[in-house]
Amino acid sequence: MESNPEDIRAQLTAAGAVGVLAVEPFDGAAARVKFAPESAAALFQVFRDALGFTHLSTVGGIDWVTRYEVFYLLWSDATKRYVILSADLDAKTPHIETASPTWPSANWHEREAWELVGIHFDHHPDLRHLLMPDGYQFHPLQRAFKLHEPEELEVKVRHV
Amino acid sequence: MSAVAPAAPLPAAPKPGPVVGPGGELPVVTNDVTFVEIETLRSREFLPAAKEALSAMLKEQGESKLIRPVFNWAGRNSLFPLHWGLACCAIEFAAAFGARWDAERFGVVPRSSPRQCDLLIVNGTVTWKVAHKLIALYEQMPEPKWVIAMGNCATGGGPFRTAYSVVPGVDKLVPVDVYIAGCPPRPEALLDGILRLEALIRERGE
Amino acid sequence: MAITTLWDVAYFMATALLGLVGRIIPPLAAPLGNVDLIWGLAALVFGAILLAASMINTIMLIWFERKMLGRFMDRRGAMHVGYAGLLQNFADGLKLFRKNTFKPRDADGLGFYAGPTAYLVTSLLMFGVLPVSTGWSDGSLPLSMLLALVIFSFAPLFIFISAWSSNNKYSLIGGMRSAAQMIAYEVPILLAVVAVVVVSGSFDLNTIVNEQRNFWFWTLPLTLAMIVFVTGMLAEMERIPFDLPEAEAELVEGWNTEYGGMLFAYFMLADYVRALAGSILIVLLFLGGWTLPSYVPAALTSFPLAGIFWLMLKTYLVFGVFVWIRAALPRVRTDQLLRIGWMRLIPLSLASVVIAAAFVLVKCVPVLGCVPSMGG
Amino acid sequence: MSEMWINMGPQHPMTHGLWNLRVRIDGEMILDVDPEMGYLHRGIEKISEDRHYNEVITLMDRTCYVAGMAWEHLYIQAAEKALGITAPERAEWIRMMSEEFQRLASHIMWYAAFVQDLGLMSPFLYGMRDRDLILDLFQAYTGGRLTYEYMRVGGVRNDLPEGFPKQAREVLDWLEPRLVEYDRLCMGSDIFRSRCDGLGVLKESDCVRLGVTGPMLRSAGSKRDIRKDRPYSRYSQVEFDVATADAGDVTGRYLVRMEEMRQSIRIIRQTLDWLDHHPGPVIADHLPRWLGAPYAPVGREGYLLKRNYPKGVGLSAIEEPHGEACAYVVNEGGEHPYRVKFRSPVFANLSACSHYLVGYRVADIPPIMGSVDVCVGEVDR
Repeated sequence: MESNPEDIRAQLTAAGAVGVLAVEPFDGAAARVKFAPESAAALFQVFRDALGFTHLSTVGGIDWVTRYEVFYLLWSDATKRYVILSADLDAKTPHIETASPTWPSANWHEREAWELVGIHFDHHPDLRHLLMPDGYQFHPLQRAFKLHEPEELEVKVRHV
Repeated sequence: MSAVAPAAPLPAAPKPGPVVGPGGELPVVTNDVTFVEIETLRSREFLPAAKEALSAMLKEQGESKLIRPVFNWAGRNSLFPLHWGLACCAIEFAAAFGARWDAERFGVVPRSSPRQCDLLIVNGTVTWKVAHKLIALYEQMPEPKWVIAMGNCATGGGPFRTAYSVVPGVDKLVPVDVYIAGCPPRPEALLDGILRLEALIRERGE
Repeated sequence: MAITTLWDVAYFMATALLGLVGRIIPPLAAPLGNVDLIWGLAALVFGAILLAASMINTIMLIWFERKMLGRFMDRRGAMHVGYAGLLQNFADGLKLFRKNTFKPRDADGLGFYAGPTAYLVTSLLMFGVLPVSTGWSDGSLPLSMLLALVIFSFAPLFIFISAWSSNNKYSLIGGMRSAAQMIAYEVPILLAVVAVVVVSGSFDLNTIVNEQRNFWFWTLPLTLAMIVFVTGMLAEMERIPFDLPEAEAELVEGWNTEYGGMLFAYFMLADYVRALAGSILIVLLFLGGWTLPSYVPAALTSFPLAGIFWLMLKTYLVFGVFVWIRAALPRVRTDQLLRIGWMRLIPLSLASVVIAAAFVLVKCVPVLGCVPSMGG
Repeated sequence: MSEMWINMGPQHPMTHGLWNLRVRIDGEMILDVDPEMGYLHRGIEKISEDRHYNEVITLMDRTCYVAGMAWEHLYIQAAEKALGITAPERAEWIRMMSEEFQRLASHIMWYAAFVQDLGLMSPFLYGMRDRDLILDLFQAYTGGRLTYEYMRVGGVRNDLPEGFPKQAREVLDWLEPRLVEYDRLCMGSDIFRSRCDGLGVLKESDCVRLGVTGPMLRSAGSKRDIRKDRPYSRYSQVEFDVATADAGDVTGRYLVRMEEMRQSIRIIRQTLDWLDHHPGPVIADHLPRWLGAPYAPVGREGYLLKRNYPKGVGLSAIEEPHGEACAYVVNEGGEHPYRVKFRSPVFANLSACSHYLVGYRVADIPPIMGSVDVCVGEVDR
């Protein structure tokens, strides 16, 4: 449960991971590892195979207006701790390599992150709408998307 | 292979109104084929003359003081709700059929097929995605039929009123007869709502 | 004229009716006195009484099940319509009668309407065959039991027709399950009945019932046959644990998914008509029908309408066991159901035939002190 | 018969909520499944960005409506970390007790719904009857049956009422023999066993690969339980065992949940003992007023404080009745959270459904999906 970034850093170096930008302490997880999105696929393999983070808890995205952040929450059964991977993405076309080959459970999480935050996951096997109807254009969890009181509206039923 | 760019990066602030569906139109999903048209017997099938005669007779009797109260009594005492759980209120809906409240005492038996139901209890938040399914289910129910909006979400959106995906009140989609307040309403409140509906049917003389 | 049987009642009513008409319109008195006419009208009255009685009993059976099921579940069931909810099912029926009748757009018109109707009608035919008590209902055809079983096995045909013509996938799956299940369970049921026939030496239900006064000789060889028959009947009636065609959890409402209003009421009613008829059949074949074992004091069987009383009491008890099973057992799966039918019940029913034949061969077990009175 | 797709949902007795399972079948065999979610997507994560920290709790109750307390607990931990606030000791124990009561209620609800899917009707009624007793307890100290709004950043809304421990112990005394009764109704029935054994099997390695957690994972032999592995609240101070089974099938999940109920009762008894002897405050003093509290007092002198907003990120994970739930709260200074992200266990369990449904029969779908214990509110959020 204690944050232990040195251990993670040492293990990453031992595994020869590339693309790691920073390993920061994080309350509640072993560390928060900042990485460059280009090296995502290789780094995922390292975390799963070398560091033993076999379980992907979730994938989420944050819209920081000037950039996007995508974070992965990983759990290791062997050492019983979480680690957070996080990468900053370009605000214009936020995209990153999918984690689905490494952790099949990433499939739906990435679909959700794409749909709600607007981060595109390259080579994702099945990047469809999950929660919103097909054809929905917006990404509601972006900061530009504002909520407001619903206005009076009338719904008509059209038979097809 | 180069990265595939996302379709619409950072759109401008969406225009007001819960926008669902292509082009930001009003949220009736028009290109969906799940709408079910129900052709009733009245149209052309099955002995139209006999049906006409029967309905004329029933209509005549319906005006009378004899038959009508009997059918009214039967209709209001045997309300079959649709077995459909939407959200939180569905749990209280289920509890109302549990041992402590036992809605079956009033002849309320949930049926799974809309064809066999008289009562649509909207027990939870209605989203735009499920809206047309809800309308289809409502239309699959044979007349006469009633709707109870159970809980704040079905009544007016509740705590999710401002959300982009939530219908602010199911009365936008189907006509509602009884609203039950609460988030979620207790089973007693549901039973009260059903009894109020019975009183309503008695008054209206449906 | 002494009125002792249902036929007497019907005949009396027909005579009175025709006599009244003759009194009002004197020229018609002579032609109306025709014996054939009186008997024809009597037959109609007879049928009407039978129909009314069986319908009322069916509706009471539904009430009985709802209340009993409620008690098994720590609740009360219908309470507020009529005393203890007695009128609840009448309200349900009237309401369904009033509902809008409709046909889904793509459903097949003929099958959609004809299926449920034929299902109900054939189910009701059972009551024309089943004898209720001595002289009360004329089931004394020489092959009445076979006829009863034939009528009982019409159902899958009509269920499948209505399921197929309602153009719904759930209905179709339900209909196919229903057909497979009923065909699979016909065989053990018939074999179990063969055991009864072997012991009684007759296909006539009246004879079969009368043979059962010989209590021990009946009970011992036919216990196995009864178990097989009751299990098969559970499947034929599509009740839990064999209610797969209507398995609510996966098939919505099974083969009646697309039915509402009066046609749904037909299904509902026919199901319980079959349940009632099946329970009566079990009572007739294995539990002595309207008779009691010969060692029971005669006072218990000599009061007016005693036969019908005992028959209905036994019927409701048998049905109560079915309700109990419904409250206590989960549903089986299709393949398990068919495996039970083909691989367990058929060998068991064959064994019951062998046992029955062996008993008939030795005619009697001397230690039990019974007297063989077999026809065969 | 040729292959066909059938839609199970969004109105279907099997779904227990708003979702659609599209199934491709050949006769009775399942060839392919495609779950369709989102019918209950209410934008909780988005709405949270517009709410005060304490107002988000209202949404948490409704996220998973059968496990409201657990989700409140999940969110509260993350929010407290993000805001740098700690709760008094007694509040932590009350929270833990609430979570265990919620687990009990949720599992009983699951039992009721699951067994009803098998066609066994009575246990539904028995389950609802016994669950109502637990809800009565909730009602005694929170005022609500399903949606409590009980926990607050920095503690809980109010202390337990007088006589509560006695009432709670009575309920536990009633429940323990009921669990035996439940077991006899199910495990004692040959039909139940033949319906459930060897059904919906998911091996441990597959569970880990697919992100499946909770009773489904433990039924496959794993001992992962966040309460043990990464103790939060005061779980390190109570004794309990992690329930496991090894078959990974529907029966295994049933057994795991049944055992978890017994362990929950064990934890609650220890908690009640602790609470008996440790009175004290249940909410921290000097809480900033801008946390927002819909209808309950916050800290006593809160309004005197200046509005100096802290910053931080909070991560919390709990063992929710359905599995591992995580919350990630980003606090960028200000009265509202900047971003709230939840990890729903059912979301992941459901995403793997093609792995435990394909190859079985249509009639197996209700028991298998029942054993997953789908709560759509937290999947769609």
